[in-house]
Amino acid sequence: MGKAVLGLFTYVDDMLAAADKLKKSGFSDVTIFSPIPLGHEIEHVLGERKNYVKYFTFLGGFTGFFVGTLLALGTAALYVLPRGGRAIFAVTPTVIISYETTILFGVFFTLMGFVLFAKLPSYKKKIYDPEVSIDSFGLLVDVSEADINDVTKTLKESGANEVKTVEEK
Amino acid sequence: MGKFLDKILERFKIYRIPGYYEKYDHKWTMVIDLDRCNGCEACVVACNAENNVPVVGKEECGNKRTLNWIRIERYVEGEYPNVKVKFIPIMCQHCGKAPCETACPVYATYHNQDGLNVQVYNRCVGTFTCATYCPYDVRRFNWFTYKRDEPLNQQLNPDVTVREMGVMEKCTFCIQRIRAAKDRAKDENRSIRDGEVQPACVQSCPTGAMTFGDMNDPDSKVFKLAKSQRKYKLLEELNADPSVIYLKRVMKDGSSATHEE
Amino acid sequence: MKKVILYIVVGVATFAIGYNVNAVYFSDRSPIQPIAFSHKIHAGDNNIPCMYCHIYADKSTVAGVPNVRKCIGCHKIIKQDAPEIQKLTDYWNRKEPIPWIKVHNLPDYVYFPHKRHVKAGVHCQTCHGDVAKMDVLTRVSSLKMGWCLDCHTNGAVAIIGREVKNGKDCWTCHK
Amino acid sequence: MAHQQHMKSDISYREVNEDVVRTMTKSGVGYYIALFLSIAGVVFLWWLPWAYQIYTGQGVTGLQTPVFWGIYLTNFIFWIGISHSGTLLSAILFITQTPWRRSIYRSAEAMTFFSVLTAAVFVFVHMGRPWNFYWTMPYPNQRQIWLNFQSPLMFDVFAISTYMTASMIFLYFGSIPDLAAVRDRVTGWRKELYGALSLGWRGTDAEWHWLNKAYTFFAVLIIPLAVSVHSIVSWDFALSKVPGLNKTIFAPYFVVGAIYSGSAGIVTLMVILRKTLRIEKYITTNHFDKLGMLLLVMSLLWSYINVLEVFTGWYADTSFENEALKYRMFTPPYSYMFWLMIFTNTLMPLLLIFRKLRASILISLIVSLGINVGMWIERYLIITTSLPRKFLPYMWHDYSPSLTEISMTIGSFSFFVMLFLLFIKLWPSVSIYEVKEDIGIPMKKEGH
Amino acid sequence: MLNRRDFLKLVGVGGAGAAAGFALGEKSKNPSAELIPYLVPPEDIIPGVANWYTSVCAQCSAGCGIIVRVMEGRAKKIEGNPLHPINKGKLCARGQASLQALYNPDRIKNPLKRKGERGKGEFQEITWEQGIAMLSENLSSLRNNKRETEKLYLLTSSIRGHLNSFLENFIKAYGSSNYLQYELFQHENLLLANNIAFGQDTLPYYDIENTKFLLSLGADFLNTWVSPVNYSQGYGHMRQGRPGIRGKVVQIEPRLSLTGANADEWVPIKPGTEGLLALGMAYAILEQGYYKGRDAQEWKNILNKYHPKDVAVLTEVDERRIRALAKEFAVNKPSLAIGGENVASYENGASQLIAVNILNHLAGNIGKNGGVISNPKGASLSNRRGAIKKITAFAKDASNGKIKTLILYNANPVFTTPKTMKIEDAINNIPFIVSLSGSMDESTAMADLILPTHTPLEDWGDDFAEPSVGYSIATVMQPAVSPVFNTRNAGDIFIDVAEKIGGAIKKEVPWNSFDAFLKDSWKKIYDKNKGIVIQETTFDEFWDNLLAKGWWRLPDISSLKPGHISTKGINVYLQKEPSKFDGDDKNYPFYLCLYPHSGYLDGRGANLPWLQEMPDPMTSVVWGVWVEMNPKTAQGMGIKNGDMVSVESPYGNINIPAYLYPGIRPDTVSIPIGQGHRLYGRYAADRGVNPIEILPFKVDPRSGAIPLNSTRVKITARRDAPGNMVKMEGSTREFGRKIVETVTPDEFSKMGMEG
Repeated sequence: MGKAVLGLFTYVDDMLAAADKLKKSGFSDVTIFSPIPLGHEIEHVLGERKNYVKYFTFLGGFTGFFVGTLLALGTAALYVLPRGGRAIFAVTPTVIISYETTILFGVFFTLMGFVLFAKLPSYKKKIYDPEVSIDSFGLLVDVSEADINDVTKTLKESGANEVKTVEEK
Repeated sequence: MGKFLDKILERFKIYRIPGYYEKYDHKWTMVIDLDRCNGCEACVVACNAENNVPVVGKEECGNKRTLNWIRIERYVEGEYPNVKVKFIPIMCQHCGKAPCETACPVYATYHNQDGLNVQVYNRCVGTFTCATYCPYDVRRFNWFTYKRDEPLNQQLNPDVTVREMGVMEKCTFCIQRIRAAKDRAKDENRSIRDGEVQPACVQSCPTGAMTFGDMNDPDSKVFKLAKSQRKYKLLEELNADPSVIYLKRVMKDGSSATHEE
Repeated sequence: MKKVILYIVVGVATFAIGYNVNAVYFSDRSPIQPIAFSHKIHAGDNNIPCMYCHIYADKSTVAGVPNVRKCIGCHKIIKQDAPEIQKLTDYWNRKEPIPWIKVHNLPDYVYFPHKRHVKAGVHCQTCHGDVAKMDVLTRVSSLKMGWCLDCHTNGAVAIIGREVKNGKDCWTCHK
Repeated sequence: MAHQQHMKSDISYREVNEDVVRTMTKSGVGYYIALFLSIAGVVFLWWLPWAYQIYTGQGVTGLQTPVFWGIYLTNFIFWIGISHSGTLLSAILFITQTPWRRSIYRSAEAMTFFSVLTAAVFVFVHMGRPWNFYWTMPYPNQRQIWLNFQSPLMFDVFAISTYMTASMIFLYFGSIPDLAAVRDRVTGWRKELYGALSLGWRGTDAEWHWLNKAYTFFAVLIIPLAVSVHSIVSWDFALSKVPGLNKTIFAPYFVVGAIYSGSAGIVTLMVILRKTLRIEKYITTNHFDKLGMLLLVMSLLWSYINVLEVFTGWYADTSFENEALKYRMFTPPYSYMFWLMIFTNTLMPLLLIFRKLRASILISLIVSLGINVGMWIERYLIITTSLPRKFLPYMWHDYSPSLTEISMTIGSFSFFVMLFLLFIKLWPSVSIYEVKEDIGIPMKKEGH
Repeated sequence: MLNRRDFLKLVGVGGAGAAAGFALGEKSKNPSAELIPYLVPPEDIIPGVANWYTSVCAQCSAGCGIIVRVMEGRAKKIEGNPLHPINKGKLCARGQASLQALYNPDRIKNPLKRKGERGKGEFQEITWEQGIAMLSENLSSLRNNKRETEKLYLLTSSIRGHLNSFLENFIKAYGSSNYLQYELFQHENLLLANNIAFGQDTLPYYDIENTKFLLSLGADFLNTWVSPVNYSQGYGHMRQGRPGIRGKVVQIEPRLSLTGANADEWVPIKPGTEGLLALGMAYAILEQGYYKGRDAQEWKNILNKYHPKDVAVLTEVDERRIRALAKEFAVNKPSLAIGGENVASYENGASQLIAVNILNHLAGNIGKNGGVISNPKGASLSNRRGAIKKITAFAKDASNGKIKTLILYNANPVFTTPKTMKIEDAINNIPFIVSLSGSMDESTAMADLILPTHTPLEDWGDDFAEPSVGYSIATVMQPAVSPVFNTRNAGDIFIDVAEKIGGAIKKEVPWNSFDAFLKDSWKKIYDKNKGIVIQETTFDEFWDNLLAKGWWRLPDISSLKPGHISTKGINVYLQKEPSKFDGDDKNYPFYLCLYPHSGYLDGRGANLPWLQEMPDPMTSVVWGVWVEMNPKTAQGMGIKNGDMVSVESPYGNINIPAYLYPGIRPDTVSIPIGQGHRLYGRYAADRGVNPIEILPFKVDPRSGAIPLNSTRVKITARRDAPGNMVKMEGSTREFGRKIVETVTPDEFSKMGMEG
């Protein structure tokens, strides 16, 4: 049940400056809300984020490939019905099935990765201001009771239109 | 689980190479001597009677939706008076490398242990792919539920199912007769004799143009006939490896048909 | 949203339950016959062999249901005053065949020769169950394709001591 | 500014939100009339005839021996083709960071999804026993029998279901932030709906980060998928032995054709959308200019392959090729269709060489409509002129579609329109956050 | 979490789901079927196992033996009887389709009495007792009043078995002599020609099997002519049955028939000059000295009018070709010339067929293997000699009111005679008409009383095949299935009638049923031949074996072996000029040649759906009729394939779709016979036209045959009517695809035995 301070900015550079400042003064728990993806602008301030999703994608593709191959070859072995004089275990058509399942599972796993990392869906009430889906950039700082004023001040100084103190549930 | 995998591996050994099907129990084959065939269409009616092929009526004939499993194609060469007419009965060729079999997504058509290309009507979902892939245009589709006027339905052969609307059907080489012959042979504890199985068309053919037998049996009549120099397979260049072997018609070229001394 | 999901889940679950209840408890497995014929009395208590009545079982695809004359042949003497036998006599007197309801009904596209199975050494009881204990004949097998395949793959070894040749070939059983 | 401007730069962020929400909440009588008509079209032109067909049998179509494929398959390929550019364009342009994609890709992706859906329905329309459709799905069953994974149709099943799933996820994914934005600005049932749909999106830096990464991977996965889908669809034909169908060029031909028709589809759609939704601000002539260039390139590519097909056929000079080509090019009524197709797909797009014409919305509309008609004809011709000229001349029979088939074809367009009409009301049809990106990041100091 | 309302909703959803699931479960159950046991099991029947019964095919006059596959009392399939010497296990399309005659939905199911006006087709069902009573009352009144027994006419189709002698017996006993048999194709001219040439009016056995050179003049022997199954077998053997030897076939006819299509050469001769060509060839043979007989010079004198040069002009066949054919015919021994239906159907058909006989004689083919082998006379019990001559008399009698009662049995003269003969009006004059027929054909529809008869598959009977295969054959017909409808055997009807009339007639017909009579007749044969050719010790054993085998070789009554045609008097019968065609060639530019359709023959097969749907071998047309025209001619007139044209003879016109047929002379058009039924069941009625209608009423004075090729016609395109021809072919050309591959005879002979 900590407290947090949310500052709403009009300009990104203001917000980033504020974030930078806060970070430097030791507030590590900084969340930025924005209506658009900010990408590398944020990375300057908050540091680079690792891309774990790609492992999921890879794993998914890998799994998919095997599932597809197993499905195509394995089920052919379960009920042997020769067709077209071709080998029951034919590689060429299996590749196509595996290809598709590779992608399918890749997509699924990527989705899983996203869901896992972005912690979505989450319908719990969280700190949020609808303005950030329009044109405000929010800066949320977890603070202890003592630092509220400091942070508020810093934010205001950096150009925030509005600063509120909110309680985290 | 281990046993299961062993089984799969064992199958893998057998079926990984194409050509395994050549080791089958039988390889039913038909030899059609085009020099004997006179195009009389007795085979067509025989097939209709044996295989419960419905009559579709004039309008549907006009829509080219007859369901005859065998047809006699007629080709004309030359102009009057040097006209040459050639007949060829065409039914399912029971291809060893059948294009239709690979096309079916649900295994409704496949190659069985007798070297037959068989159609499992009840499995068919009607994607039409097999018929489109068939180079010989021998597959027939049940466009409707065909009614047989009472009491014509009393003629229906109980050994052959009446196909439902929406399924593909085709010549089976009268598989019910093969089955009956096998049944007899099993009762008598012997193998099937050559000539014991005769599909309806072969049985009826007045000129004896058609011969049916097991190609895996070197003493069979078809085996001997297939050694003829006149043998050819229809559209052989497509490499579908048909089980129907045609013997070429002996005929003068269309151009020199009349005036020779 | 949650409620909708709940409704869907409940709906699907009850659907499945309904389907299965019907399949299991209201099955067509033991229909009511025009005459309450008891296999228990005939095959069980009196030890009449199956093929005494079902005479075609080793000759034809069908096992054959006994003709009315055969029934009356015995029942002219035996228990002729029992009410069910009266029904039989009535049919015979009216020269009407008895409209039995099929318990083991296979679709038209299935080729099932009793003959081959009997000759291979499959006992009647393997598929028809212990008929000798049934007062009302009940179908004990599903008669579904998977059930057939159980024997036609590996199960046959236990029953007839060998595997079925081409047992999984579609056209072994389909027509 | 780092990139070229594609719309008026004086649009504010708030205006974007308002505009998009307006398209979703405010609808005139015209909309409801259109919706009603399209639903009526679906019911009366598609579903009722379909029910009739299922009840009576495939005999109600014009199909016959040996032309077992007709308009249904034409529609199937056509809709799959239309689907192509949505996702493919969106994904390719996303990866190459092309900015003009941003205001059009959402509807393009929706178009993809809906047309794949329409196409998928045609698979079942085309089936002889559609009630057994589940036999084509791989699942363990009591019959112990699986599926023939060597069948091109099985490839189809996998490709199309994958494609449908992927494009649905792709569409949904890109929309999450927008759904959140809409959620914040609506009330009532909408609020609840978008609240659920937006998954609790808040727009935090972490969410944006993972969305971006995942989205990139979707894009990467979808490009080869889209290519494979239409290749596989082409293999339905190319894997047969039928002259006129058994062509190695078919896979690229179909892919190119798909992108071509899809792009044209986008152009048509954009013209209609920008007018009806009054979003001219976001979709400008600049977009049409760019799409026009794309159309031009695809047109040339398509024509090239088309010429190749005829040319190799002609040069091979086998009876099989010759008769199929002769039938297609010189036998009425197919010859009319063929030359119409050449006109609409090869000649007319040449207009787009000129920048002025490219920027003209009317010209764009005409050309794109023409291309769509032409592409439909192309698919129709591929099927209906090859199958009637198979190997055995005795079995050469012509095909003409029946009323049921034509009605269902029109019905499928209704279906598509219906889905789209519902879409524009239920979904932000212009990507809010990407348009904002396009407007630029608000900075205090100019010249970032 | 859940309030009450939600809970109720949930219950509702659950209930609905369960109900739907239950309903689906109900739906997916097997439909319950009944299992009906036999009351008393029939002997020898195992359900699920087929029984085969021998019988005889009655679809044409060939008399092939058949076996009928019967399962659970229903006929499933007809095949040729493998033991039968005529068809040796084979059967043509018509024979196999006769199953549908048995199970035809349009069979007459009960005895019928005319209700409305005659010919309107309004009938009411009556019982057999009523029907028999009606007939016997009529017959007794005819007999009792003024003894008008001669005014009873019995007109049947061609019957050759014991039924024939039975009917003869009955009619005689009744006191009438008017029992006639009529069919369109009765080979009257051929019989006459053989009688004149060889002094024996039987159809010979053509040993096609062993011949090396077959010259067929208008004989479509592979399709419809006389005994097609037998000839087809011979043909197959002739072509490929003898290693190293392949017989050659030359077909001479104006319109390429199915046989012509299979021939090595086709000579498109001018219609009506075939006999001249034969005589020209005969002359060429004499000239070359191939004929070694002592009367060579006499023949030469007789035939010197037929110098190939002159014949060439008339026949429009090149002289060199005539000579080449003659040489081939004479050199390749054994050779065989057949004169077929097309030749017999000319006005002077008999003369032309005599010419063919002379040609055979001069080439030395008579009585030789591979040539013409005579059939012993007397095996046949047929009553048909000169029957067609009688039908004209019949028509005259009828219109003169000389007929009081007419009994028709399976005969359909209304359909098979030209309109100009006005037989319909003639029959309409008859006060009482009874038809014993299984189906409602045009003649039956005119009846006052219809007594439906069995089809051959339900019936007892027998048949004496003609032509046979060099010895006499009897084939028995036994009921393979119990009657499908309330029908009876024709013999049984007469027995019942005799019973009712009583008196002398009953004495002449003392049997209880026709099968008793049949068995009795066979008992006589058995008694006569017991120990000679019959090995069986008891009649029952013989009868059982007979039924099992299906046929029996009768002892030959005569063993005449004609080998010689005398030159004496033959002069009179020689063809002097091309056959005449009615209509002048200005107004009517085309010869009209009719031929029997391969499925319907003379129209009797038109009610069988299998035959209707069987593509015609030469045109692939189904469910209809067409006129064949040379494409060049048609092009000149702007007629396309399938266009409606009007075919007009001096005697009427018909509208018919055109089929452009490259195998026909430009000056000839051809129409198949068989369609154009007004009635005859749902499958036959109102399909196409009957070309016989526009023929002139002519009869060959000697044989009585109705010439089918006897008029010229005019063709005009009918732009107003849409063509309704349905053909199954796509293209008839191969486009170089080598679908039917061929080898030339030279290549083939090089292959030797391996070919």
